[in-house]
Amino acid sequence: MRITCPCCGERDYGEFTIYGDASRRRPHIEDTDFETWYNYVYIRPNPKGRHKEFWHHTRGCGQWLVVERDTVTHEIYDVSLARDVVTLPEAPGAEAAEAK
Amino acid sequence: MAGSHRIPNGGRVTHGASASFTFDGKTYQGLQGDTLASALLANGIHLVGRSFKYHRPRGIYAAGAEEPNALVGLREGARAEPNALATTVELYDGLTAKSQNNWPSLQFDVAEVNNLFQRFFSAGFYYKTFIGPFEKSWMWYEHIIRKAAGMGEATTEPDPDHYEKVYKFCDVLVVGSGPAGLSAALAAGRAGARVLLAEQEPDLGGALLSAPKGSSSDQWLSATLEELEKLQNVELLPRTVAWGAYDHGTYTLMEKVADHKLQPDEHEVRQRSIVVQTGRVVLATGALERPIPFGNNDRPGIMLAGAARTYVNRYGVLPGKQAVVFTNNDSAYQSALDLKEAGIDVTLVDARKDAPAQLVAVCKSASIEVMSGRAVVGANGRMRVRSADVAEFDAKTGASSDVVRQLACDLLCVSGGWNPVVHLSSQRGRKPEFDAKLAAFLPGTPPDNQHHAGAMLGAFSDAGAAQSGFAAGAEAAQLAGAGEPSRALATEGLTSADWEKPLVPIWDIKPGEQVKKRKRFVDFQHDVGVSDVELAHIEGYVSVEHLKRYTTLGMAADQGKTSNITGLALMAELTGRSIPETGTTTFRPPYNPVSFGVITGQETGLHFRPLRRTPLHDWNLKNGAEMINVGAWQRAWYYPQGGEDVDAAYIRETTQVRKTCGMVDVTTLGKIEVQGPDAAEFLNRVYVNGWKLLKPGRARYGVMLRDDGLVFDDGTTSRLSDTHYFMTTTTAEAAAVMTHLGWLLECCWTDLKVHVTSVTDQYAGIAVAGPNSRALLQEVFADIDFANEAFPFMGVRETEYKGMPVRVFRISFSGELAYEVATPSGFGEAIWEALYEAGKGHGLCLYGTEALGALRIEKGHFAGNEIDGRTSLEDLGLGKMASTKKQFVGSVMRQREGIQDENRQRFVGLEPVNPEERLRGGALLHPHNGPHAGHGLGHVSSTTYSPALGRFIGLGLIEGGLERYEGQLVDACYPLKGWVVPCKVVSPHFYDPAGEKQNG
Amino acid sequence: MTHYSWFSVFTKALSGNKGWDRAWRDPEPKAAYDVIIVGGGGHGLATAYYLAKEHGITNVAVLEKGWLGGGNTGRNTTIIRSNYMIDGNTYFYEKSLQLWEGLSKDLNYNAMVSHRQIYNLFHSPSQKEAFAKRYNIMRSCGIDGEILDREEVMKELPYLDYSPNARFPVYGAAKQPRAGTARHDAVAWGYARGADMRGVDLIQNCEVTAFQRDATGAVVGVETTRGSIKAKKVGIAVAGHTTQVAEMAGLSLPIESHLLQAFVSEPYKPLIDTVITFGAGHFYISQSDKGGLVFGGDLDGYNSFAQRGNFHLIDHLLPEGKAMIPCLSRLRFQRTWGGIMDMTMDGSPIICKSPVEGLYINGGWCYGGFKATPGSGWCFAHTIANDRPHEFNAKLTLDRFRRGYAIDEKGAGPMPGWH
Amino acid sequence: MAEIRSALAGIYAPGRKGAGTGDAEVSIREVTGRDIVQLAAWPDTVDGVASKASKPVGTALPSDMQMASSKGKTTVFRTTREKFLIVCLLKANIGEALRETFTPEEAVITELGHGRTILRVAGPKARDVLARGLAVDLHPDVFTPGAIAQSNIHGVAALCHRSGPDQFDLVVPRNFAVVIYEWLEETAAQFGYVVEEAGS
Ligand SMILES: Cc1cc2nc3c(=O)[nH]c(=O)nc-3n(C[C@H](O)[C@H](O)[C@H](O)COP(=O)(O)OP(=O)(O)OC[C@H]3O[C@@H](n4cnc5c(N)ncnc54)[C@H](O)[C@@H]3O)c2cc1C
Ligand SMILES: NC(=O)c1ccc[n+]([C@@H]2O[C@H](COP(=O)([O-])OP(=O)(O)OC[C@H]3O[C@@H](n4cnc5c(N)ncnc54)[C@H](O)[C@@H]3O)[C@@H](O)[C@H]2O)c1
Ligand SMILES: Cc1cc2nc3c(=O)[nH]c(=O)nc-3n(C[C@H](O)[C@H](O)[C@H](O)COP(=O)(O)O)c2cc1C
Ligand SMILES: [Zn+2]
Repeated sequence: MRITCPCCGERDYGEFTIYGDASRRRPHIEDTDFETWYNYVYIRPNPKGRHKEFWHHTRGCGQWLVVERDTVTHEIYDVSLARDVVTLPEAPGAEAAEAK
Repeated sequence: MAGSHRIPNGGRVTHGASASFTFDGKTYQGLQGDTLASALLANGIHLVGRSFKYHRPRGIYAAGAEEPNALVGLREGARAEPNALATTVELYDGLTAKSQNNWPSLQFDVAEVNNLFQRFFSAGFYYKTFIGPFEKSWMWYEHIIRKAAGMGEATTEPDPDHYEKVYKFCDVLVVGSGPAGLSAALAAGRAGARVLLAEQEPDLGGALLSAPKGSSSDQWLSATLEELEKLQNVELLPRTVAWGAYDHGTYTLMEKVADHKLQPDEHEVRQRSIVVQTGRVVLATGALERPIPFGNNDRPGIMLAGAARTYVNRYGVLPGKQAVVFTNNDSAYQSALDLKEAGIDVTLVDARKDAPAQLVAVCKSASIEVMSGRAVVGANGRMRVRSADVAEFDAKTGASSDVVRQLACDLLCVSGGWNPVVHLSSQRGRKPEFDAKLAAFLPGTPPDNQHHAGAMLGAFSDAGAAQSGFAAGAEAAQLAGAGEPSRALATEGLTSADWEKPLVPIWDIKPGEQVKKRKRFVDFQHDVGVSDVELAHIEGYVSVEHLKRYTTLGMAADQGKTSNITGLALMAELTGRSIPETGTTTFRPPYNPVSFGVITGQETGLHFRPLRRTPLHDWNLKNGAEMINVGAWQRAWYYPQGGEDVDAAYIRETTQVRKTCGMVDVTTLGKIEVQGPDAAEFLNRVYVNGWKLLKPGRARYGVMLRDDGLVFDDGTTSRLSDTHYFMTTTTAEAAAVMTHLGWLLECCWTDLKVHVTSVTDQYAGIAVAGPNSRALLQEVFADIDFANEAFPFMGVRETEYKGMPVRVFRISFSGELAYEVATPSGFGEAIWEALYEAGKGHGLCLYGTEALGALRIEKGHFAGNEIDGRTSLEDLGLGKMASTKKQFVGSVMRQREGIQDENRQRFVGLEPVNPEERLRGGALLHPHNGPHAGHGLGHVSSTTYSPALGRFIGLGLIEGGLERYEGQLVDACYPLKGWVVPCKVVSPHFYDPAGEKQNG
Repeated sequence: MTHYSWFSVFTKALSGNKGWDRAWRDPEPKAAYDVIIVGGGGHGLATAYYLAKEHGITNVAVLEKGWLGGGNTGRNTTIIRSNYMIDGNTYFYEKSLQLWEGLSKDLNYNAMVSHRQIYNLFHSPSQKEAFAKRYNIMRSCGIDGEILDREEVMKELPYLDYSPNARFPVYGAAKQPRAGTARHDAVAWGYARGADMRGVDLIQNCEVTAFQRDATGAVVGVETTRGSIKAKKVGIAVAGHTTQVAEMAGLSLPIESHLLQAFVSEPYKPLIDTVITFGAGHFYISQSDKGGLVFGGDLDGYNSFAQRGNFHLIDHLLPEGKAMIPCLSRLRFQRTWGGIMDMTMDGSPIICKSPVEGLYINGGWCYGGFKATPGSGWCFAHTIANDRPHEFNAKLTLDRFRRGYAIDEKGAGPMPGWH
Repeated sequence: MAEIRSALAGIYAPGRKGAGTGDAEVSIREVTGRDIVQLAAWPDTVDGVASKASKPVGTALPSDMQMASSKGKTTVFRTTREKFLIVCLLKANIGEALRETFTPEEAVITELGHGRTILRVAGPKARDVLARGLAVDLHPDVFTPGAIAQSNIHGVAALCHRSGPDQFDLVVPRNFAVVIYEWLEETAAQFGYVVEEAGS
């Protein structure tokens, strides 16, 4: 398998380490809701098909990527620097506050 | 002459360059250019081995990698190589080979009795037998069965040869060097693409090499090779098999660099693993001839028609004097004619009623008798075919008559049609598609970056193959970004004759009523016959996958190259399903078997995994340290004096540290620079305790949790400036922590401005511990005031020693007054030596990891044995450390009932009731005086002899911890050795619990 | 149905091997069953077998989307053992090993259960302590186990690398004598034949595509590629596809699907009489009765449903084999393949009633489910028949993750690819 | 300045070795006397930092992660989008200069000179040697002079810089330097090689 790091170019996947599903967003550090954390820590979508995942270019530039890959064909659709695509969660209560 | 059956000056071998070799201890002569198989045939030897299950005599059946029978034991001693294919072993002077799977000899093999009982040893018979009488009876039978199974014998000696791996990159990879492959390489080469061509054989040319020497195709071949060799952008790799096709254009190749020599030259590898990354691939892997099952179709002297032709034309060998050629298609006529031309008597038996008229006429004029509408229904002879039983045959119904003629022969050639070599396409998950006209599976639409050409697509003429190859090569080059071929393909010299008459598919020759029933083999190597397929059918193992596994069809080392298609076609016939409905089994890497050695390459011996050395490694070795592996590192375990063993040494070292002082290499601890405006906030989130108030120049102990709320790692982190922290981690988790921090910063908290950089390689770490450490450091680093008030516990100071920067941390793992010195790695040895020299006046000793462990156990510090990924803060007695004023990684999940459960096992100290009695790590804690059953109350995690206490002590985890068990007796049980050591549960802080020493 | 024995083999052979019965029937699915098991791997087949044998429930169908035993049951490295230390696993796997011991006789099908021992090599004193703990727990729970020092290992496994060239010298080994291997296909076929004999319908080429639910949300049947079928209870045992099938019932499980490769060498005369695991990496090996060296290692490293591995793993794994057993160098592997592993967040399995009424879950086997086959079928049958777990699988619940009672043998935490 | 002990001090052995006797086709040399400093900016400051740093560094900083910028004995690699690795002569004291130039709000500076060893592999067969451990296309049309790749070499994470037409500089972690050096010697043996005196 080959992954094209946006910075280093195309490399063998042995240079990279997968760090799991990237479709979930890490809850805000101040979020203390148990369900939110339980789902985040233990439940992953595990799709048969397109899958977004974090990969670390461990033996290359050391940067973190979000790779969109097919879990059946292993085809890679997209690779981005994680920094560019992850979005931050809102602080807990922010939504509620806004609603009020 | 090199062999009695050699055609004078015949073939493409080098006459005059003779090579002597032995087979089963007897010496023979062959020629350079021979394979072991051709050299054996040149000496009139057909019988070369015994079959897997029935121990039937077997000969040479093919002329290439598809050979199912001629497996031999090659070379001797440490270089012994079992199961070598005689048909692909290049002959060299001094070659030694022996036959396999027979006792006492190849000629007389006792186990051939199995053959007499073969109908009892039918497919899957072992599933129905050897069941009783007792529950474990199989253990007894297995012993005997295993001995009988297996083929060649492996050496148990280490391999003296070397291997390597090389990475190659190209635009177009061409696999196969027949007319199709060469033309593909030519097209891509002429288009300016970077081309690699891999051919498993030593010579390039593929099927062209099987044409008679001097054929018109020879000119085409030499002109083509000449041009290819001149092209700078084309690399030709003979002796190189492409064995695997992987995701995204990765192809794995194996080059036999020195297998054709007695042994590799100096500095030469035996084999080379080539990992190719390519833009496009042209597969031109040709087609393999397939057998036809008839009675005793496995006897020595029976071979594929194309193989016989190859032996005659390429190797100049007469595989017999009197041949019968049995075919269902046109291709075997060429073989018949070439055999005849070489002086072999030939009779041709064509199963088709309407044999191709023109070819028949040519045969006639060459005095070859052609019998059409006939089939060979059985072969006679045991060690060598003697005659063929021929019967009338109706290809439509498959019915055959009584034997109408018995043709004497010592060579029986068979052609059942051609199976395109679709492996590398199918490995990519593309199911092959059945072509009814050819009665063969074609590769189907090429998967991902592949192109297919030549006989692999059913193009069976030389010119047709070349044209399809050229077109594929041109297209591949273009898609890879190169231009167009500078010139078109010339096919002068290549024949373009296609088959005159279509083949009639024949999967089995069922003998007529009156004909002797003899086993008809489908898979020679695994002794699978038509009757086994029938049995599988009767018993309901009708899916091809069940058929394969129940009968082991296609599961031998040849992976069914000659047998798979026939087997599944037979099952299709039996079930009444079509062949495409029945389908093939899955093609998997490798195409040919591949050695462990070649994949291992240079990653062997001490280079198996990279060894990590601290800057003090050389010094430690020079000064007699015993080293120990710790992850990738080697660390000083202990420094023996006068023949001490580890126990004596660590007790002495530990004692000395507590008495005066000692010094240990702690470079392996993970070291991470945490820098940036948000560094304090970041640490506050990753550690359970607070970090914002820590002042520059101070250090603090911290613990990190995983997301699930269990302890991840711990260490001391110092604040060097407002925005700069220096973190240390445990040796074991250093990389994991670094990765985790990076992930949090780059994938989660992208709003934090923090950089983490591993500086484990940048600094050497030296710990100096013991009551004299202050005086020693004061002497060496005179600029720093080491007085307790000036430089308190958890303080950090910087200075220089003779121009070398040094950072001193007052931290302690041993419970003693202690310091850690960090200095840039290149100065590590100099600083260490300065301390060592000065230390002589302070009673300094060197200590290793064993004493380091003893000291921390005495002090009651937990380490990797306790932080094993299952412990919580509370388990380690650190519940109070967790800040309640902030959230941190794991703060929510650690609240779960299972993590807070009071019955969890918690960290305690253990004292054997008898202080002399040794505690062992890994012992279980059970109630005192029993019962000693079940999972126990806990376990002993770390143990040592404590010189300070004059007794053995231990650390452990026990249900409910000190609260429940303090002062009580439990038994540390080690049922593996029957040891039971009663101990008292005590506080883990054995040594200086108030911390007066480290703080004083 | 013919009883298998030397006698039957002999007599049938005399009549040209024509008189054998089918090992199992090929029935059309009925409209309704008491119990449907989704997945015709070892676990599904064993469950059906024990439902019939132990609980008298015979109106059962096993629905298999492909061919029986074609999932991980047909592609694993066949190691059976019961050397687990965490409560919840220990007795469960031991129960399974005990069932293995009598399996061939019980099934009247030779599953070639070979108690050829397993050696877990260790390469440092601290690794030794970790193994000592594990094996002491086993012994304390009545399970066999031994610990050997380097000299003892040298005697028993003379072909390992004891030279000064060894990067990670062998320090010793833990050994379970009753551990070993079994013939994987025979296990599936034996259970299939046994279940079929007791009336269970084994339906191949029948993929479950949805669940039928009643008004309360309870599962009352399945939709399949061969029509809809009603059932009072549905158990799923689909290994790598567990999350896919559970999703059809609206359940999200703490499981990810990963790829594991396995390898077989050319056949050789007996070289390795036992099962050996390398402690300085992730390599294990045994030799099949046919002579092939069967070996494997770590996951390929990423989520996958492909049953097709990659080269990097091979490149990383084979050096481990040679490091452990130098004489493997000149031997050759002849086939590689892959399976889809149902990896849980703690590396331990799940056998329980699901939160959805009528639906039962058996999954999360990671790479250790072959050895569990008899025990898993036995416990799953018990759970389905009685609507509550047996003591052996009482801790293998789904809610242990939520509640914080992970059964984490490795201590790797909630990273499914790391177990 | 105190002497820096090379990670290879224990095993480095100059001389002509390996196959053949004539001119060796590969040379290996440890490049010493270099300082290595990491300059790490933030996403919103990196452009400004890059241009501002060119003065103290003495050369423009690369905009491309796959191409180094060099001037004299100073070479700069861009190792991530926000990080630069500056390799220059020891006496340049570049770390100090950078710390004076930038506040932590702009960029942070980390000393790495002792943590890396630089090995120069040169000669007509240098590429063939590296191709045996480095899974990167080193074809001169693709990996042109100046190109860099951070990758694995014989199992060690390292940086490879084509510092000349037939010359590659490997920047390897110090604690693995011996492994790489041993591997280079073993691999180059088939071509014949010379280990040159270490030097600047
Ligand atoms: C390479 C490898 C090595 C291994 N080594 C070992 C080992 O040494 N020891 C050990 O104990 N374990 C090992 N394992 C694990 C072991 O193989 C599995 O855990 C075990 O076989 C799982 O059995 P099962 O019956 O649950 O699953 P499977 O055998 O996979 O059966 C599940 C079945 O469900 C079917 N299915 C899926 N979806 C549907 C649907 N929608 N409808 C109908 N049917 C469906 C599948 O087709 C499949 O046949 C290994 C696994 C692999 C891949
Ligand atoms: N007369 C017939 O009916 C008939 C039938 C079949 C083939 N042929 C002949 O076959 C030729 C077809 O040409 P072609 O080029 O397609 O096939 P070819 O058989 O000439 O060449 C294929 C080559 O690929 C090599 N190869 C196969 N798999 C390989 C692998 N994995 N790695 C490395 N090498 C591998 C083989 O060793 C062989 O040399 C023509 O000469 C044609 O006459 C004729
Ligand atoms: C224990 C075991 C032993 C095997 N031995 C062989 C063997 O000797 N020859 C062979 O070709 N395949 C062998 N296989 C592999 C199968 O051919 C096949 O690859 C595997 O069952 C996966 O199926 P698939 O490749 O059809 O997907 C073996 C598989 C297992 C699990
Ligand atoms: Zn990268």
